[in-house]
Amino acid sequence: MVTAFDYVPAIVLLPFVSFVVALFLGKYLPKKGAYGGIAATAGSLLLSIWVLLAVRSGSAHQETYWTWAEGVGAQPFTLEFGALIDPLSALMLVIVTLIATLVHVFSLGYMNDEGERDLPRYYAGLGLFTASMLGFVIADNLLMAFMFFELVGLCSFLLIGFHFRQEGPPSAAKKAFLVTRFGDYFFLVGVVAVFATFGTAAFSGAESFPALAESAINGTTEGINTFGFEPTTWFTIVGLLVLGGVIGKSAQFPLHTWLPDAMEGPTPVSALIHAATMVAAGVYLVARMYGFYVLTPTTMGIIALVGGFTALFAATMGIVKEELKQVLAYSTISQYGYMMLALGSGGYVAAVFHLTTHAFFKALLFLGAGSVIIAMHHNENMWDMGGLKNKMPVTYWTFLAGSLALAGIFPFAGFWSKDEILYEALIHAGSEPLLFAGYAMGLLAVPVTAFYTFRMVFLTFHGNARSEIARNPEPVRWNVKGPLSVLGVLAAVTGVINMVPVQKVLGLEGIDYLHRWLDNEWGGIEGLSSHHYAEIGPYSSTYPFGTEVATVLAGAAISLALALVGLGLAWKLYNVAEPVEHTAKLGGAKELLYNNYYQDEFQVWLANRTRGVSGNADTFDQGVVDGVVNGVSSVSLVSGDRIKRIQTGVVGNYALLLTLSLTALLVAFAILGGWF
Amino acid sequence: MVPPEYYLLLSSGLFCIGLFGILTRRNALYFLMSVELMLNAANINLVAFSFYWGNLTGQTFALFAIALAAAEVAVGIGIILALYRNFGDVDVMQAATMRW
Amino acid sequence: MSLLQIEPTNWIYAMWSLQPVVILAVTALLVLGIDSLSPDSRSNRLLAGTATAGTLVALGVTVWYLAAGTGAAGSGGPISLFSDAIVVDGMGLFFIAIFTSVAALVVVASVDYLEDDDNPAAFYSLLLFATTAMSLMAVSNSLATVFISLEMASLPSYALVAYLKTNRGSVEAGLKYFLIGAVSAAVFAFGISLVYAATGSLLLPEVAAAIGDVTDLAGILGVGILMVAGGFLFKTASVPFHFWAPEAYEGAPAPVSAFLSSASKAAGFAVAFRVFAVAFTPALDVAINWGLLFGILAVVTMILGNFAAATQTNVKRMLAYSSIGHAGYALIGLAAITAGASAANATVMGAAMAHLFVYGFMNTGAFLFIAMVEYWGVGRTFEDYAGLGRKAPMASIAMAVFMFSLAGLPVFGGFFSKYFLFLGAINAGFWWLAAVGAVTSALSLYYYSRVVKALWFEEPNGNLDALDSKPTGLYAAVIAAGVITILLLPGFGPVIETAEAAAAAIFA
Amino acid sequence: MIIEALLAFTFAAALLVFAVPNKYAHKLAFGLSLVPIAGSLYMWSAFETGGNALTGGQIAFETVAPWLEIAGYQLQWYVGVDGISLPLVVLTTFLTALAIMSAWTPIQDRQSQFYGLMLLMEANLIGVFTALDFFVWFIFWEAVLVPMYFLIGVWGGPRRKYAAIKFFVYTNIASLVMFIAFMALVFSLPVETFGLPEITQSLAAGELTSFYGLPADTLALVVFAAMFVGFAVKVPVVPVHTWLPDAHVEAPTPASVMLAGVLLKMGTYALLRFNFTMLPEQASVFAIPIGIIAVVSVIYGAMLALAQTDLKRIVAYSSVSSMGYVILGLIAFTEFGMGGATFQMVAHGLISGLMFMAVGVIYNATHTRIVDDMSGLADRMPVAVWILVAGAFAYMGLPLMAGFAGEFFIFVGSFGSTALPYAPVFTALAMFGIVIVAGYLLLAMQKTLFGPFRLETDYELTRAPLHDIAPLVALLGAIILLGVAPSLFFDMILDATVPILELGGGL
Repeated sequence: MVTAFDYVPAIVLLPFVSFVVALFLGKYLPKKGAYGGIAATAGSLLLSIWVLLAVRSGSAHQETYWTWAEGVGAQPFTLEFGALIDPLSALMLVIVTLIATLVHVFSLGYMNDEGERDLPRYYAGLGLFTASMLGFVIADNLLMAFMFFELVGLCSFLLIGFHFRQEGPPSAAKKAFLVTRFGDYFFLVGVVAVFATFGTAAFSGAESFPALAESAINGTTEGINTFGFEPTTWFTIVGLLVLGGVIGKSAQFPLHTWLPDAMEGPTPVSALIHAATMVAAGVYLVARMYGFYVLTPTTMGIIALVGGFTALFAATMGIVKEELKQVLAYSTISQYGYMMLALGSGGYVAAVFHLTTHAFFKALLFLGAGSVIIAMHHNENMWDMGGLKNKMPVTYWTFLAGSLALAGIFPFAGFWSKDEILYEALIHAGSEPLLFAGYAMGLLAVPVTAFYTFRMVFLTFHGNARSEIARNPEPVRWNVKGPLSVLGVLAAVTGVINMVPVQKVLGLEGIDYLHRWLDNEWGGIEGLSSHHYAEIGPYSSTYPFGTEVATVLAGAAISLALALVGLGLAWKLYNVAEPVEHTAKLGGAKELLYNNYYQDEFQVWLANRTRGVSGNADTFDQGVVDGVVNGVSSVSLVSGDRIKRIQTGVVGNYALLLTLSLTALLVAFAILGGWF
Repeated sequence: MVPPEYYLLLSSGLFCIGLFGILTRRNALYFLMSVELMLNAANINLVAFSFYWGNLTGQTFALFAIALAAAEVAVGIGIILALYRNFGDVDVMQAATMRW
Repeated sequence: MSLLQIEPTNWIYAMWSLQPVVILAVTALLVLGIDSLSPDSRSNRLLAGTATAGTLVALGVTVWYLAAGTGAAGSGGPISLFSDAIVVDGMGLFFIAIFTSVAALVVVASVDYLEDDDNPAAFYSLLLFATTAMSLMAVSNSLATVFISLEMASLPSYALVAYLKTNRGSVEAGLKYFLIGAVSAAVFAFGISLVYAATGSLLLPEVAAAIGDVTDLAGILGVGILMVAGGFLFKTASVPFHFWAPEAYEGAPAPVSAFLSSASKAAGFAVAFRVFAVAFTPALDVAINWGLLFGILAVVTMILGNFAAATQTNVKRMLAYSSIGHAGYALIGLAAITAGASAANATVMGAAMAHLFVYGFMNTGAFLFIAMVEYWGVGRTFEDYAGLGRKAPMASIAMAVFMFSLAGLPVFGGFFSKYFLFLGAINAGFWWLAAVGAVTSALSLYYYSRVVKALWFEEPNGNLDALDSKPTGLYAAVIAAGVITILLLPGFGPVIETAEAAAAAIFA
Repeated sequence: MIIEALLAFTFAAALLVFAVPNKYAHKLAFGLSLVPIAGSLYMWSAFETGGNALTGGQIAFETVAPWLEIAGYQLQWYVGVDGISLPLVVLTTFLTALAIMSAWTPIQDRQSQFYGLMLLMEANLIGVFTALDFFVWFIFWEAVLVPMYFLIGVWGGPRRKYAAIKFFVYTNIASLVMFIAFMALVFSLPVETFGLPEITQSLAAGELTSFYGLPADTLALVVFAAMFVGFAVKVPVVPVHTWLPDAHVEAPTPASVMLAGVLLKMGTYALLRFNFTMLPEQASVFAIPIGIIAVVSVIYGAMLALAQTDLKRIVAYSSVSSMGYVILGLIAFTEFGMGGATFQMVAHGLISGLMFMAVGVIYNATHTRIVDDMSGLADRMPVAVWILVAGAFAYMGLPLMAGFAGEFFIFVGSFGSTALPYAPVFTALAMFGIVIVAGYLLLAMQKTLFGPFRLETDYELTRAPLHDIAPLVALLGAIILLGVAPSLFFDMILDATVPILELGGGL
């Protein structure tokens, strides 16, 4: 019987086919491959929804498609490609394909209508990007995940550097690839370590590495090679190694620096990268192998701390940026910090929830920004905008919805997910100082987020137009407005899939759909459920405000209040007819924030140091290593030159030398032979 | 009978005189004559020990050696003549255009 | 047993057994005869044809004898003639094959070289007489015949080197060669007399038999052996008797250099191998460890020859030094001999013989290529050779073959001979000889490849129009040597097996 | 007899190409070079895996014939292939044909000699990978150098003479060291031929005796060290690598392709066949030094590449770096380590071949390889540039391309190695190479290929011709094919490498 799962490969392959078609035939096609891309991603979306429904109807799926390589002797590793379709991946498939489809449609407006060159390359890149991400999502083992993770990196390189004829984009593309590659190095070491430790990298099943790790810690499994460490210690090391890749891709501190630069790419690509593909990949990976991470409290604490810190750290940088997309970039870093905080504090569902809502509102914000950029003739400086509210209402209202979600204002999607993250961190922080630090920073980031978000909104859309272009912006077409509308609705209402506070406060059972979904209530794979993670996880819940309900209410109130404070401040400062810069009020911090805490400078310095070292190595190589080689040759030749000098050309000398040599030999052998 | 050591001393002395001549003389003809002395040192040994061992091998060989020495001188004189024609001298040290 | 008390020799049998030598001698006389019958007519080609035919027939007969096993253990053993003063066996025939091959190549090449010569008959007959004498050297079994044949080979050689009477280089070369040769001959003769003094015989087997009884004369014997060695070192151009070689090879007409550096060197080794293996092996324990002597000299010779060659600017002189270096390699064949290890001794000496065989072709070919360049009048230095590969590709390919083969690259015959030599040395436990050989080989690759570099990599910097004339004889000889050098890689089997068998017979 | 036919045909083709006029040589040579491809593909299709040729496994297409005898040893003509050598034979034939086509544009002088030498080199390379008798192997091994010497010396860049002689002499010295060591080893074994299987099995049976006072154990260690040094030069690894950049920079593109693609693999192939198959116990004695050499080669080679400004020099140093991985895989003595090392030989052969070819195509157009001299080439020659980008990503170990497969196998094999102490540390250090490689390749690409177009020429820069692009496409296809389906080769490689591990006493 044909089931939805038979078409799982097609979900990945359709965008891939679109890539191939656009690459080779794109220039002959109408719209240079855009329609093919839309068709392919829409097809994938439909199939993904079908798969989602299939999971909803109670089944899950795991299948191996292709054995990549297989050991035969002492290292019987099986390296293969397969699909793991469970509630998590099914949800993610829908998100990715939805965003990808909308981005393709939007690109018609942003790229085709704007008369960009090299469109086949653009659509080929989008197709490959989508395909890679989908391959990553369905991966049923860590190696396959790594491979598609890398391909995602490649695609980001290609798309960020799309405008290769300028100086900036190629440099940004290089930086994006290189910084994430640095993280991936640790990831790859982790993958290798997982194989060396467990002999398998499968995510699911009794022989999967999380399951083996669990039983190894319980002492029930023998033969796990932990390289002389305690299992927990070793698993912490391995977990942190894999986390390196996550930090790189999800742009967490200190590997976040590539992401703001990545704004050099076309705006739809930014939407794709930030909402559904590259950056999401890191967080998704942690969720995918959550069963491994929850085993080691240290790792969890570090994840939470990194997440909380990044959330605050990136948010502070967002408040001084002048360019629309830059603000969004820092907001992305910050929001993924929240997801990491959630994962680190045991909020598996909360993280997935925020991943979902963020995908919608961040895609929305980027596409909205793209719409503004079209209107502004590719001027991104917010100080040149203003008053666009009336000129482009669709963009404004959808952008506003996205902003409210991002700022975490009730009842938009972002409120629910962010609130749950902070709640989870709060109730688990009891005896965990790392968690508590993460929570505190996450909470502090809330007003900052609301402030920069609405600073952006007010500067862009409110007040008076501050430039000629802003007074007469270029109109946008259906292909821009359509995707914005879809996402605007989603950003407003996605919260309903998981209204835990409502459930807890009002006692309405069953409206925490996402919890039930991820808990395999309808279908799923044994061992990959949220309550399993909670069981083996290190945390216990304490309620600092007495009861659970009180804590829920207090937590929500605090975060909402803080968000409103940030919003209010932005309103006061920037929702005026002629806003001015207030950065001077920051004092010494201004320069620090403008320069992104000198993180870029630090990394450039590091890169230059490396080049310096390599220059020295080259000097050493040329001078010493090769010098020895040439020295041996020179010494040989010079000694040859000396040796031949005994051939003086004078025959008398020859006779003398001959006689002397013969005499010397006679004497030597006389002594040796004892003749006398 | 004269002990064989005496012959050896005599021939060695002669050989060394010839060698000394070679090392000190620049004139090609002297050089040639010194070589003759050295060959004759060998001949003394051959003849003496032919007597000592009681066979004729040494004496016969000495005759051949003398004949060869003569032939050698003939060739040598020819070369020295050519030397004189080309370099205007019979100084063996003069012909030193090729070296190293 | 003295010479006069022996039974009368069966002359017909002797002449038949010595047929290659006789043919060479007769050819030489024939050349002289033709020249005296028609002294006026320019008969260069006729003379050369006669000489070529003679050497080739002699070569043919030699190869036939070798193939038929004349003098081999399987077919009656070595043929002793003239009261054991001459012995025809595999080793002798093997070396005669080298001499006749080289002589044939040189004669063919000389046709063009002597085109404008007044008296080519003298050249050919001297060459043939020298070849005859060398062949006699190879079959000498008595120190008397060794000395006589060695001198017989040397005297025509002196004349050949100084053949260009009006050329200062040639005369200077002849003089130096002659003077050092004369001193060496005297040393050699004195050495023989001392050996005779100690053992009472000149026949090699009898000397060997008498060494055991030498007691108080051991020192005399030792000095004698060392001086005899000196005579051979001169002939093979080994340190410290090598001083003549760079100048003689550089100054002599290039075909003569080819002949001397290949055939004459091989002849020196032919007698040295026989004399030391047959007569002096027992002396290793008694009088003088001449294995060590040759070991030291081999090392010094390899180092001196190869290092001095490295920085030469004149190609011919570079080849002269390389020839000294190769003498060092062949000396390993003597150096690695130890008392009582006949199998290992035979292996290494056989390898040395095979090396000399291959060397005969590759080195002759290399010098003949230089003869060709001299014929064109291009010049003598590496710079002058620049770009010849474009103008004369076939000859330049052949030269590259010779160079790589001399360097011991496994592509050509020189590989097997040199490597089997090292292999034999390692087999006999003398890994240090092989190591020095390997190091110097590596260096040699540098200067040999300089020639290839000049021929092929450099752009022509002079006028190469002279290259439009094609010296047929030189071309034929160079190409023939090249083809044989290549074929000696796959076809090395018969060579090494013959050499090994011959060497084994000596040590048996 | 298929191997003999392959060799004979290639030699004959070389001679034929030498003889034809220059203007026909290029097409004739390419046409003729397709036949060895067909031959090697036939061998591949007819090949049934059956273990390692040296350790007693089944040898495919085996022929033995006596050749000559020396010192009581029988020399044989002995050829055959197993799962280790067959992929390399296929690589050789494939790469040669493509290299010949890539020569059409740059080689405009003495073509028949050039193509003749290429085919001659191919024949010798096939010989190297199929020979099973030491002397047959050694002859081919050294004979490869001669065509390469001429290719660099005649058709190379400004410093070609220096580079050619350096390459030639350096690698020959190394061969001599190895030769002497190997001879000493054979003479201490009760074998009667120089057949590599016989020698291996005799060593495995513990039949090594002392050699003129050197005890068997010491002898084995000395021989291992000497052979390692000898082969290390060819590979090359730090610190004996300096001939390689010079040779690569000066060599014409097709010669660079062959040098990086196949000639370097001779070194690692020989290490695998000789050092690690014959003397596994000694290898474990030297494990830490060799591990250090591997890591230093990877990191130091990559750092050197980072400092270069000549595109070819960058790729050349990165070859040093990549070869370090292979050494790491070999010394790990695990299934995936050794198998991965062998796979990486093929993978790196294809990828470095692609890189050199692509750089060559760019050089054909720009006449410069200096990074700072050009910018934005992607604007003018998009196809060549994007293939170069693909090649660079393959070099960086992008998944689903052959380089990742090889590197990952090596890493996963060596991380858990028991033969190499501190294996995880060594592996993790070596793996950092994947970051540096990305650094220098991306930097070079950003500067040369992207950004505003800038190049000072007095002519119009045009797209590369089809015959320049076709070999690039073919190589890229092969790289992706092997990246997606490494088991095409990996299965047979494992089949041939696992017996080595069993021979090594469970190391």
